[in-house]
Amino acid sequence: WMGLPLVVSTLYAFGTPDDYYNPHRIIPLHFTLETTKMLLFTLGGWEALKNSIIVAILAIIISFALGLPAGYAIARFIFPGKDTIKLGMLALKVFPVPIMAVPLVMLYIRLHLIDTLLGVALAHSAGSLPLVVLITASIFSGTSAELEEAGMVFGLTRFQSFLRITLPLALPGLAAAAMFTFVGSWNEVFAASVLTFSHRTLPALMLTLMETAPDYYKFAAAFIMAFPAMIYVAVAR
Amino acid sequence: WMGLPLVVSTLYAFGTPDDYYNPHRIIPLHFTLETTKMLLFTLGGWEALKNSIIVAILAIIISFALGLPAGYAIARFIFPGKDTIKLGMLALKVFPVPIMAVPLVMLYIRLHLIDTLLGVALAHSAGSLPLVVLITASIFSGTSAELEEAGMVFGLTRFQSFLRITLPLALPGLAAAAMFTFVGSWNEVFAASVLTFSHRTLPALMLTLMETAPDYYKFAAAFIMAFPAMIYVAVAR
Amino acid sequence: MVEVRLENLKKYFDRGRVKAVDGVNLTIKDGEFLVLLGPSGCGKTTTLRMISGLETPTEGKIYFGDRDVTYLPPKDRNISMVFQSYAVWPHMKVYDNIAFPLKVKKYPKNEIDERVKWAAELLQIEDLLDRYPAQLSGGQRQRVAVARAIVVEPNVLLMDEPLSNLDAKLRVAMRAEIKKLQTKLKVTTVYVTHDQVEAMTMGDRIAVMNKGHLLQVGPPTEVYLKPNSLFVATFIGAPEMNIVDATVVENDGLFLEGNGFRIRLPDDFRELLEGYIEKDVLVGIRPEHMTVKGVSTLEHVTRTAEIEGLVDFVEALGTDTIVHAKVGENIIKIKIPGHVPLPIGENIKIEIDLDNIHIFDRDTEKAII
Amino acid sequence: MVEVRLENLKKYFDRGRVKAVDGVNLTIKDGEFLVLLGPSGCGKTTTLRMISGLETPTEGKIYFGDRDVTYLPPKDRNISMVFQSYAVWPHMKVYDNIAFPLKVKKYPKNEIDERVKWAAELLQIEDLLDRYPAQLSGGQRQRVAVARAIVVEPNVLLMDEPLSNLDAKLRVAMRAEIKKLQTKLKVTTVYVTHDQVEAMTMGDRIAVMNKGHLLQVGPPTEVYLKPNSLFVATFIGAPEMNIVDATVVENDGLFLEGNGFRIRLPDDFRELLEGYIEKDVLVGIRPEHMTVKGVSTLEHVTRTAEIEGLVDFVEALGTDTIVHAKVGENIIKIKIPGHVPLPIGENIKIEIDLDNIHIFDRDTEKAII
Repeated sequence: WMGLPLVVSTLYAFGTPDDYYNPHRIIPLHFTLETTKMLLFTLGGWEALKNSIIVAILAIIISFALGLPAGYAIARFIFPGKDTIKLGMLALKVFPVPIMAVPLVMLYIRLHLIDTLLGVALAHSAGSLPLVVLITASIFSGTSAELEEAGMVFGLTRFQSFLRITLPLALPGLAAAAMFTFVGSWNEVFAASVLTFSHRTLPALMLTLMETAPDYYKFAAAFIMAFPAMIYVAVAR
Repeated sequence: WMGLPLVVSTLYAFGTPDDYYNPHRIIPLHFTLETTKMLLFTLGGWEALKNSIIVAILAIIISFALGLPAGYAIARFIFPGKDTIKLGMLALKVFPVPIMAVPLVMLYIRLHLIDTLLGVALAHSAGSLPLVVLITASIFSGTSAELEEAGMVFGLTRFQSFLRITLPLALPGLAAAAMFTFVGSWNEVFAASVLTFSHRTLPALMLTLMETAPDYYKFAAAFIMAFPAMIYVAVAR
Repeated sequence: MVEVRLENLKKYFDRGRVKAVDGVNLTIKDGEFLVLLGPSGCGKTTTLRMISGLETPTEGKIYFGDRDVTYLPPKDRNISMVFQSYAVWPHMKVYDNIAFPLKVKKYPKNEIDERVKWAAELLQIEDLLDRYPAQLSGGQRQRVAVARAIVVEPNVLLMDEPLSNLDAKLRVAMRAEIKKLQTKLKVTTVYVTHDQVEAMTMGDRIAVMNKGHLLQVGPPTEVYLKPNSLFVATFIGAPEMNIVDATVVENDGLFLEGNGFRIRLPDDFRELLEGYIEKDVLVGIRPEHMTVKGVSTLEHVTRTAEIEGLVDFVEALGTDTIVHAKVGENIIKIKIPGHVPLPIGENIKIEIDLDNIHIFDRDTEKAII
Repeated sequence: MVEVRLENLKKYFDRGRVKAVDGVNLTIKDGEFLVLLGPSGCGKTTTLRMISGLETPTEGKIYFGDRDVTYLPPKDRNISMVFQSYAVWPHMKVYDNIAFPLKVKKYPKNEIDERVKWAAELLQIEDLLDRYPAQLSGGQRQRVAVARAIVVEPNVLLMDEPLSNLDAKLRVAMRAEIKKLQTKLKVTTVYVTHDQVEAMTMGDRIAVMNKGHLLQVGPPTEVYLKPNSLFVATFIGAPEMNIVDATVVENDGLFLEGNGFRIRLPDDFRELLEGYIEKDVLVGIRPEHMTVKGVSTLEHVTRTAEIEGLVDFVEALGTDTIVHAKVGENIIKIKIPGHVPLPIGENIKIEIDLDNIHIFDRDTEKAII
C-alpha cells in the first residue's frame, strides 16, 4: 500500500493538465512529458536537480571525511570522554534545526558561504555528521579487531591494515550510511531555503513553487524528488 | 560548543527588544519576561504549546499501540515476509513526506480529521511507526526469549509472561523509543502546518511567525522549542 | 514423577523443509535420568522443547503416564526446566526467582518460605537469597536455576545443556552435584547435552540422536561397548574410535585385510559376516582396546590379534599416553596407561582385543559386529 | 627461532588502576613450546600481545635473542600469531590468506606458491585453497590460521587460546596435531590457554599466571607434582586437589589434626614445618594420591597414612571412579581406576600417599611442603 501514492504521483506527473482538471477522470489517460519538461527547463528544475546532487555528494564527502575517522576511533580505542561524545551526538539529533538558523546565516555571511552549494553541503554535513559517526562506529565495532591485528602481525602498519582489511569488509555498511546521508541531504528543506536564494536545491525550489504553481507541477516535482527513494528500494530488494 | 547557540538563544529570549536592536550590545543585559509572555498569551503560543504536548502524547500512544505488538512479533516469531516488512519500514523512512501531502489532505477532509489534534497525531504516528517497530523489535530481540519461556514453564501463559518478565526488562529501551517519538512529533513542522489552521502546534506556529514577527520573538519561541531537548540531555546524563 | 512416552514424535520447520525431529519413539521410565546426546542440530533440544510444551509437535504424541499432554501449554504440565542460559530473571532477587513457581501456583506463604529455604540449602546458596542475579557468578546463577527447577516437585525435570556455559572445572563439579541431587529426589529427568563425557557419567540411559533420528538407547556401558552404528561408535569416546577400511577375506580362515594389516578373525564371527565375504567394510577399534607389545598388556582379554606399525607421535596426557602409530597409510591411536616414552620412528607390534573389534557396513554404516 | 626474554614486564590499563601484567620475568628458550596458563583476566593474553607488539608495555623490556624489540611495531618483529577467533580474512580465499604474509614480504611468486602448498599440505587443507572462509567449518578455519602462521618461518609463533572455539572432540585432535607440528618445525612457541589439560599435554614448560603475576614456571610434571602455591595446586588437575584445614601438632611425633582426621607425618617433615608447630595450615591431597582400602592399592608408594570416612556419593567416569567421601565435615574426592561399586553410607578406610601430600601456609598460600 505504501507504493500507492507513488503510483498516483507518477501518473499525475506525466498526465496532461486537461486530464488533471477534468473532474470525471480520476486516473489520467493522456500522458505527456510537457509538465516535466516545463518544470525542468523553464522553471529552473534542471538547475535545482543538479544543485541537489552536487550538494548531496559534497555532504557525503565532508561528513565521511570527518565522521569516518571519528567513528573508527570510537570503535577501536578507549579514551576519556568517549561516552560523553556519543551522548552529545545523540543530543545533537534531538535539537531542532530552526534554533540554529539566525546565527548560522550571520556566520555564513561573514564567511562568504551564503548562497553557495558548499555552504548548503556544510550545513547538511553538520546534520548528518552525528549519524555518520554513530553508524561508522557501529560498523567498525562489528568488524573484528582481530582481523585488523592479524594484518599488523603479518606485516602491515595499522593504516595499511585498515585499508586492506577493515575497509573492504566495512564497505556495504558504509555504502548504506552514504545512502542515508544522500537521502537526508536530498530531502532537507529548511537549511537549503534559508541559506540560498539563487542556487536552490530541488526541495527548496519545490517549497517556493508550492505556493504559486498549479498542482500538476507539484506532482511532477514530487516524482523527481521520490526518484532516489525508488532507486534505493530497487537496490535493497 | 554545541550548547553555545542554546545559551545565546536563552539570553536573547529573555532580553528586552531595546537590547536586541542596540548594535553595541552583543549580549543583552536587561532581562525581561515580556517577550515570552507576549508570545505565550497574545500570539497563541500557550495554546500551541498545549497542542504540541497533546499531539506528541497521542502520537506516542497510537504508534506504541500498533508498533509494539508488531515489534514483538518480528523479534520473536518466524513468519513469511518478515524481511520484506523490515525492509519496507526502512524504505518508508526514506520517502519524502511532501509527496504524501496532497492525498493526505484529501483523505483527511473526507474523514473529518482535518484541523484536529488527533489528525496531526495520526500523521506523526505514521511517521514514527516504522521507527517504533524497528526499535521495539531490536529491544525485544535483546531481551532473552529463554527468560520469557522460563516464565511459561513455571506456570504463566505467554501473555502473562510478557507482562511480568519481558516488559519490565524492556522498559528502559521503550522509554527511549517513546522519547524519540515525542521529540520527533515535537519538532515536526510540515504535516502540522498542512493539516491544521486553527489548532496549530508550536513549530507550525513558529513557521508562521518566522515571516512576520520580529527576531526576538523567534528566539523566545526557539527557547521553548528546545526545552524538551534540554530535559533529554539532563536526564540522559 | 511420571513415566514419559514419546510416540512417533515429529517436528518440521520451514514448511517441512527442515526435519528437526523425524519420528522419535522413546519411553523415559519413572525416576530415570535419561540423557539425550547428539551433535548440535541433531534435534535433541527440539525434542526437549516438545516435552516441555514450548514447541508443538508436527505429528506424534507425548504422554505423561497415561495422560496425553501433546497439546497442553507448558504451565499445565507441571514440569521444570533448567535452561542453557540459566534464564534466571534479572529483575528479581534470588529468593523471588526460586519462589516464583510456588507463588504462581498460589502456595501458602509459610510453605513457600520453607520450600525455598530447603532448595537453597540443597544447592548451598542460602547466603545469596538477597542478591540480584547480576551480582552472581555463572556457577551461582546455575545453582539458582536448578533450585528454581526443583522447588515445585515437578512431574519431569528438563535440562537443556545446563553445564555448557560453565568453565571446565566447575562443569566437573556440577556434574557430580546434579547427578547426586537427581539420585536423591528421584525425579524423572531428561538431560540434553552434546558432551559425551557428561552423558557417560550422568545418564542411567543414553539416547543418541543424529539428524532428527534416534539411533540407540541404552545404559552408558552398552552404548560405549556395543554401538549399533558408525555414528554412535565415533561420537562417543575420546580419543575417537579408530576407523579403517578393510576387506573381509575367506582363505583357510576368516581375515580382515586392509592397508598394511591382516587380522585373523575367530570362527564364531563367520555367521555374522556371512554376506560380507570379499566385500569392503569399515573396521573400528577403540584406542584403549589396543596396546603396544612389550610396553603394556591388555587386561581381561581372551582373544587378541597382532599387527605391525611405526611410532609417528607420542602424546603424553599425564596419567595416560596416546601413541599415534602408522599402520600402512593410516594413523591409528593407541591409549596406554601411564607414561610411555617410545621413540618416534620405532617399529612396534600392536595387540588388538578381538572381543572389542567393531565391523560396520560401508553403505548403511550400521554395525555388523 | 630465537630465545625470547621478558624483563620485569608490566602493563597497566585505565591510568594504572588495572594492573593487567605486573612484573613478569621469563625466558622462553629457543625452540621451546611454552604454555602460559591461567584463569581469564590473569594477564596471559596481555603478555602475549606485548610479545607480539600489538600492545606496548608500561614498563620493562622484551628481547628476541639480543635484540631489544620492546617498542618495535608487530610487522618488524617477524612473528606469527594464531588468534582465538582464527582471524582468517573473510574477503580473501584460503590461498590468499595463507600467501598474504609472503606477499607483504615480497617473496618471488613461485616461492610463494611453493610455500603455500607446503603449509597447506602439512595441515591437510590442499583441497580448500580455492574456497572462501565462509564456506569452511570452524576446524578448517583453524587449520588455515595455523597454516598462515607457519608459512613465513617466524622468529616466534604466538597462539592465543587457538582451540577454545572448537568442540571437545576436535580440540583433542588438534591438540596433538599442533604439538606434532611444533616438534617438527622447532619454532619457539608461546601458547596461551586457560585449559590445564592443554597445558599439561602440550607444553615443554608451563608458566602459571594469576592476577598479573607469574607464579610458577616448570615442566608439566613438576608443576603438577610440586606446586609452589595453593593457586597452582588447585588450578591444575581435575578433579581438583582436595584442600582441608588442619593444625600441625607435636605430641610424641608430628601430626596433622583436622576435622575428623589425624595423620602422623614422617620425621623428615619436621625441619620444613619448624615454624608451624601448633599453627593452622591448609593440607592438600590430589584425588589420585588416595585410595579406598580393600578396593584398590596405591602403586609406587613408600609411605602411607590412613584416615576414616563415609561414602557420600560415587561418580562413575567409565575408566575411573570418583568416590566422594565424608571425613568429619569435609567432602573429599578419591579417584580410583576402574569401576568401583561402593554402597553409599558405607564406612571406608582411606589410604593416603604421604609423599604426595601438600601443606600450605594459611596466610601467604605458599607451599611449605
